Amino acid sequence: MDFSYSESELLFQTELRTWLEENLPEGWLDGNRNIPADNKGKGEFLRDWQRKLSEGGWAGISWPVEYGGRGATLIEEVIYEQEMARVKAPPVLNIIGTAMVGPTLLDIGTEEQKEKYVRKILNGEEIWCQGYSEPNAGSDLASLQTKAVKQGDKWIINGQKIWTSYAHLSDRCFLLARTENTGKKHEGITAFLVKMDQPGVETRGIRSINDQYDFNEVYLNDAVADDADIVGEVNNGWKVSLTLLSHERVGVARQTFRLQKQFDELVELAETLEKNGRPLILDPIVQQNLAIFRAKTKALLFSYYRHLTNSIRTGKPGPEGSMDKLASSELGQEMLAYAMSLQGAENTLWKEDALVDASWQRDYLRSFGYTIEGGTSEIQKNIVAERILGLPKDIKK
Amino acid sequence: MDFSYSESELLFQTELRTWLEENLPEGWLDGNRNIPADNKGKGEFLRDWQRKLSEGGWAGISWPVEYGGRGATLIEEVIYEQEMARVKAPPVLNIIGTAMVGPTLLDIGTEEQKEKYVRKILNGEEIWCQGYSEPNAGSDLASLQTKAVKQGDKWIINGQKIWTSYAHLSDRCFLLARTENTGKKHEGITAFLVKMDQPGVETRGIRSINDQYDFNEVYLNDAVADDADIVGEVNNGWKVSLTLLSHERVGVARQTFRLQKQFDELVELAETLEKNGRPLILDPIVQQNLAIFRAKTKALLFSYYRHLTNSIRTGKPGPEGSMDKLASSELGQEMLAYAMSLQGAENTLWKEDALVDASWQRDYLRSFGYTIEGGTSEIQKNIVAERILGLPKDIKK
Amino acid sequence: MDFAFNEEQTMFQQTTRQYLQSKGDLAIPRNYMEGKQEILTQLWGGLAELGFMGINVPEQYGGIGLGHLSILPILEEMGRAVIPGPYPETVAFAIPLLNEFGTEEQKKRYLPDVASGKTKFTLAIIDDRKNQLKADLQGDNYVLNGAKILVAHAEFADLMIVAVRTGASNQDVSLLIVDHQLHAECQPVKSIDETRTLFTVSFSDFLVPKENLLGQESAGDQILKAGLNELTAAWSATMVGGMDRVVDMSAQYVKTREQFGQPVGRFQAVKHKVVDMLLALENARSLSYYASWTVENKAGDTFEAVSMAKSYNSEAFIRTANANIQNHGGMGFTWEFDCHLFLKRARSLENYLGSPQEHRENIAKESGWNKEKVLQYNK
Amino acid sequence: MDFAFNEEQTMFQQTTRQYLQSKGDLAIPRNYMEGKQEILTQLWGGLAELGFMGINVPEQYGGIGLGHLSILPILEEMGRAVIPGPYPETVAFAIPLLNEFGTEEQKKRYLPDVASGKTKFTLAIIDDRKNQLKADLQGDNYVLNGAKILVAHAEFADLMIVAVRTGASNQDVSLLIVDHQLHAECQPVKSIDETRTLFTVSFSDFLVPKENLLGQESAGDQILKAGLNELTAAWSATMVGGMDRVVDMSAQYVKTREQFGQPVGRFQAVKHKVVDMLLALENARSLSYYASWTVENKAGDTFEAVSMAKSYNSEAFIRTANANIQNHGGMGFTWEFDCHLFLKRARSLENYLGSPQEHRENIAKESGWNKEKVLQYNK
Repeated sequence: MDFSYSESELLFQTELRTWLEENLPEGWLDGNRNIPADNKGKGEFLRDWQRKLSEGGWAGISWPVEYGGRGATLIEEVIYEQEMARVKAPPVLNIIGTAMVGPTLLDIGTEEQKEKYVRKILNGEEIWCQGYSEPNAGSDLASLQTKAVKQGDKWIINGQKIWTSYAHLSDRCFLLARTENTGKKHEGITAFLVKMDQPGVETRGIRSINDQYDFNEVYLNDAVADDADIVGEVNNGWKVSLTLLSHERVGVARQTFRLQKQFDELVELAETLEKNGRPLILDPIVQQNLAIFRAKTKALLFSYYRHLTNSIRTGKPGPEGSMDKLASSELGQEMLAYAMSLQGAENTLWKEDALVDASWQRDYLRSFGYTIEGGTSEIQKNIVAERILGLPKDIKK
Repeated sequence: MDFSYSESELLFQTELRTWLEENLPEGWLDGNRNIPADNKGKGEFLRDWQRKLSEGGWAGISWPVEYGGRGATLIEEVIYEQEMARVKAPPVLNIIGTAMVGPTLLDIGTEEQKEKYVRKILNGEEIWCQGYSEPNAGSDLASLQTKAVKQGDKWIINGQKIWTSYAHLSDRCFLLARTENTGKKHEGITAFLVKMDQPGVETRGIRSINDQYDFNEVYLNDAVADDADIVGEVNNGWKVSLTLLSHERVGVARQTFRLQKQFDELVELAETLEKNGRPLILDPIVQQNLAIFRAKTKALLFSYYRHLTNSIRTGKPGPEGSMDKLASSELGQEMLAYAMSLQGAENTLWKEDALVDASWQRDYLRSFGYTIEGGTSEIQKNIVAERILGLPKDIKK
Repeated sequence: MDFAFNEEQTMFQQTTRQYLQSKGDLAIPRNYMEGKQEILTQLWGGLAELGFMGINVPEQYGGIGLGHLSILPILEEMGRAVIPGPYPETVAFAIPLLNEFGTEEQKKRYLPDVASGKTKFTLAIIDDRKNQLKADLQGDNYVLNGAKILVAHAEFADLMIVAVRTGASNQDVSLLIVDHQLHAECQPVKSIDETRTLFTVSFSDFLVPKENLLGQESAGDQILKAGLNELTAAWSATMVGGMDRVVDMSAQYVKTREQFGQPVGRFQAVKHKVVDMLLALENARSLSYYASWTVENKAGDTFEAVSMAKSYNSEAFIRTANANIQNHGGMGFTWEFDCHLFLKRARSLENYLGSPQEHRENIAKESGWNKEKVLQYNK
Repeated sequence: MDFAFNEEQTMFQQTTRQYLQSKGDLAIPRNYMEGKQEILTQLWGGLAELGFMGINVPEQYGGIGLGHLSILPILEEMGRAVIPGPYPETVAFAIPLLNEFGTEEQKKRYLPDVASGKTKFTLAIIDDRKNQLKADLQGDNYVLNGAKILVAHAEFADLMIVAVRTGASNQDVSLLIVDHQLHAECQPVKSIDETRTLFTVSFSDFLVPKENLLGQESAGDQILKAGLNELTAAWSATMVGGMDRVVDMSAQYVKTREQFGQPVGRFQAVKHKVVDMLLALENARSLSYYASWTVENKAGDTFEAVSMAKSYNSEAFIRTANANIQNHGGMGFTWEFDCHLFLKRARSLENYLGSPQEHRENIAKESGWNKEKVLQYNK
């Protein structure tokens, strides 16, 4: 039991910090963290950042060195996410590519697929999105209805995806489609690598409650893919998607570190805001609430580390990721809600009129997605109950 | 919309108050509310109180005048419970008899049954208990397995009941038993009026976590009943039991008023206890918590009144009783838990060594039963969801 | 004793619901958010036609002469449809204050126009931190300089009741009836609740005739206390309507949305969450009814009752609006679905007219848990 | 970085669990509650045989010379079985204080006997409100008069570390090693947690030799702060064990108990409740591990870390023990089932060594949210 970093880990951390200080956008570290709001400007900004990361060797750090990665250890990945959260770095546009699609292709892709896609993922030349959810297949993903039918040597894909992040900025999509309608629901699914820039693919932005357009609907009308675009085998897509999801631990790390940062900012907020001329943080009630949040954020961090320790020891990710995801999304929502409450009667002002920093309002509204996307809290609880506690499965028809 | 009592209601209240002042056990109103702890002493004490109530005309007040009641209105019943809570009157030993069995027999009993039982219920000559739950039929009451089989002109009853309040002090039991094994589970149940003092009936006290013995197991080994002891018809016991349960609103009233009293005492506790020489109630954190409880207890009271208004207008009890039961049992548990917390390091001292009043510790432990007995909170939520919100029923095999 | 709506209240409730539905229900706030502010003028005209602008205006001034309990069902219904506009400010603040503190002349001048729907009021009570609003009496006019923030619907209201400093001490607060549309500067500020527009209103050598003083000079604090109490009760009632709606929305959605071959409302995690929402609604409704009853009956515990309603309801509204989003899954996260309207309204009301913590402090004060009382107790 | 038990810790854990199971597991506290107090003596002998009484006693005094992290798994296991007795007081208070502040002579006198299981310690730090404990130095002895309350296991412990007033000021607190078995009056008081007997211990002209002073005279407060910090970490670890057990109990019970033809654990209301318990356990375990690590490594944030563990874990233990009763339905309400043992233990630890609120105040202080820091910040 040891809560400190090794020397080589500390070295890695210093190297990354130095790089960030030199390469983050102008003024970023001083708090000028404005990302253009319009789709085009935002896309360019994020592509620039992705390219910088890749040039500096800081994209896909866990990838093998031969493919342009660093072969980073799990702990180094964690340090990476920690540092990125610390400086509130811009989001990684090609996160689906570097964190999920790339590693999956390296795992189980064909030589041709590796050749064709992998390097372009890392250098940001091709941005990826993932096409999983559908309007009638959210929590019940296996019910997806998007169909791929073989016609000659082409697969013709029809259907609709939803909640596809950054689809409008993406070049390719890791897409699940139904290729077989008999048998069990999850046995007729195939994973395709689909080109976005083709007549059969249309994206439409979804306006979220925080007035952002990061998610999309993707309409597939006779979209086309080849046999060579199939990952794994036909009708084996469910397993492929599980492989891909097993690479999601990085997302959990990001969420966990974001919470640590958020807590620090919450304290700053309470130190900054005043009531009757006194900083709020002197209010004993505020102190009690902050102390509760302090214990909970720290607990989640250590729990994440403990679960990571298990992964390192056993060599594979465990179901504990669901606990981390569940707890951090709920706590994030709670803390942001509290930040809203602290801002008094001006708490709903946002955008350029925000009382302190508009990101509180934007992030608060964004947090309602945390407990839904990537498996709702209700689904995560079922997973934890069944896979960790061994409780009986829900009754299904 | 009117939140005040009418003149005749105020008169009723005054009359009851005067009677209580004159008839409560010596010293009761001054706080000497000791009920003997041993079974025998407790039984005698409670029987005495029951007799007093009956003699004064204050047992079964909603009963028709011809049967010894007062024909009280619903609002008068409420005032009755409010006053009883105000003075923390001793429990009514024959509550099952006066509140449930009596009214049910008056509703649907035979003339012979009314003749035989009803007056003795009111004057406390015969104490009643109810035999519903079984070890394997708690939330799922319809699964009960106690069997009654007709042999000649007698019914022979075998099985086991559990959670029977005051069974050890009771003369008769309103008992559900299975008389038919085919068909739907709840269609083969019959309601019997069973004599407790017979060789086939044996009671065993259950020690509760608060070290009391108010509940019992009842073992039925060839216990005997006649045809004349059947309420309603053979195999119609499920409906009879629902009739009986519909008379339970008084229990909810009692719980609601007990909460109001408990809140006042919680404030007194915070005014009495000190930390660093200051009464706890001056602590702003304590004030916030008390203010929350204040709003919640008041809200429950007014909700109960609103639901009662509905009952009066429609002439029948609605499913809102489940909401009242659910909310008041949960809030009671919460407030008693807070009373424990307030007592600092001495909060676990009890019986003669309690810091302030041993009833805090006893009631706190007792409160864990509130959310289980008479339908667990989970069951109540199902009832509310299905009967009030119209949500789908649980999937059952 | 009777704790439910009486016939008249039920009638007001049904009429309001029918009227709002005829105007598009939730399309009303939607249209307003999208800039079609004329919907407000139409709405106001309709409310006036129904007589709803004059419910608590005395008959001699063109109203019906009823009290706060009669407005209650209308407020609930407005909350149910997240209706924009200063209805509560007008009927639960301006009218009662004019009734109680207005001069005969003021009553004659304003009340008939309010009752007919011609005049809408708002209020301005929060000072700009850096530019406190002061009024100097010069001749027959008060000269106003300074600014007020978070003024709701300044664009739509014709008049506002403004709290101004009229003397050296903090207690020298007076209320003025101000025609801000003349030449006060109304600067809109962006709020996440786009159904309640907020403004910073700045005054620069702005003249207000002396006869526009409401009540005595420097008596503003006391008058405000009464007025804000009624206004707070009113907004608490709108929250009940909002909660009622999100419970409905959730119950309906989870009955029809299917996953795993089942309506999601069959899963207890979802099912019981809706029950918890309903229980919160029940509490909120009870506290609101009681608060409004104490307002109408000037009961001794009215300040406590209103603080209980406001502190409980505002937190419960946020909680249930939040749960409603979760119950709608991904769709609840979209701008397109209506769930967020309720959450945002709930947040914009959370700390308006006092935070939950402040109202709980008031409960403590009104209950006598404050220092003075307890020290007596300990003697 | 490594956040799980190492091999040694795992070994201590397994050994403890096996040993306690061999002694009857939850029959141990049951027997103790029923008056069979000899079980404690047997237990202590066994623990000593396993070497568990000397884990953090230096080797030269007959121990193994390890630190707090090595005791952690043993404490967890004891919490899992609601073990009675002053094990935490002895190994996480008396031993570390003797190690750090004891004279060479004191170490020689006490540590070998503690390590061999011969000597058990408890502590007495809370004054009787009406009869504060004072010590007058007369010649070679302190003369003690007054009483301490809530002294755990005074009947079983051979010695106690007692905080006494040795001067006029409130700061004049000193620690004495007292052989209370001589002729102090130990009056048992009834607690709902019958697995932790509590006593009022009264001293009347009770002589304690001067050489029994632990640390400097009047330095008691500082020494206590360090000692109580470690003891609090230890009790927080036992809570993790308790929570681990109630999660297990609930999971097992709801898998087997059937209603409506289903194991009740299939119903999401129950199923998700057990998940919530597990999540609380995860948090508690993490905070406990970290707190113990800061204690062993004398980390700068140890007081904050321990306060986080104590405040979170004690409330979470109550909450999960409560949920465990509910999950067991009626049976959870019986004395016969073991559920209540955990709830009662949780309550008896809630405010022991500081209430959750007090520990959160300490987090605020240690985090620099207190007045001084903030006023600087605002300058």
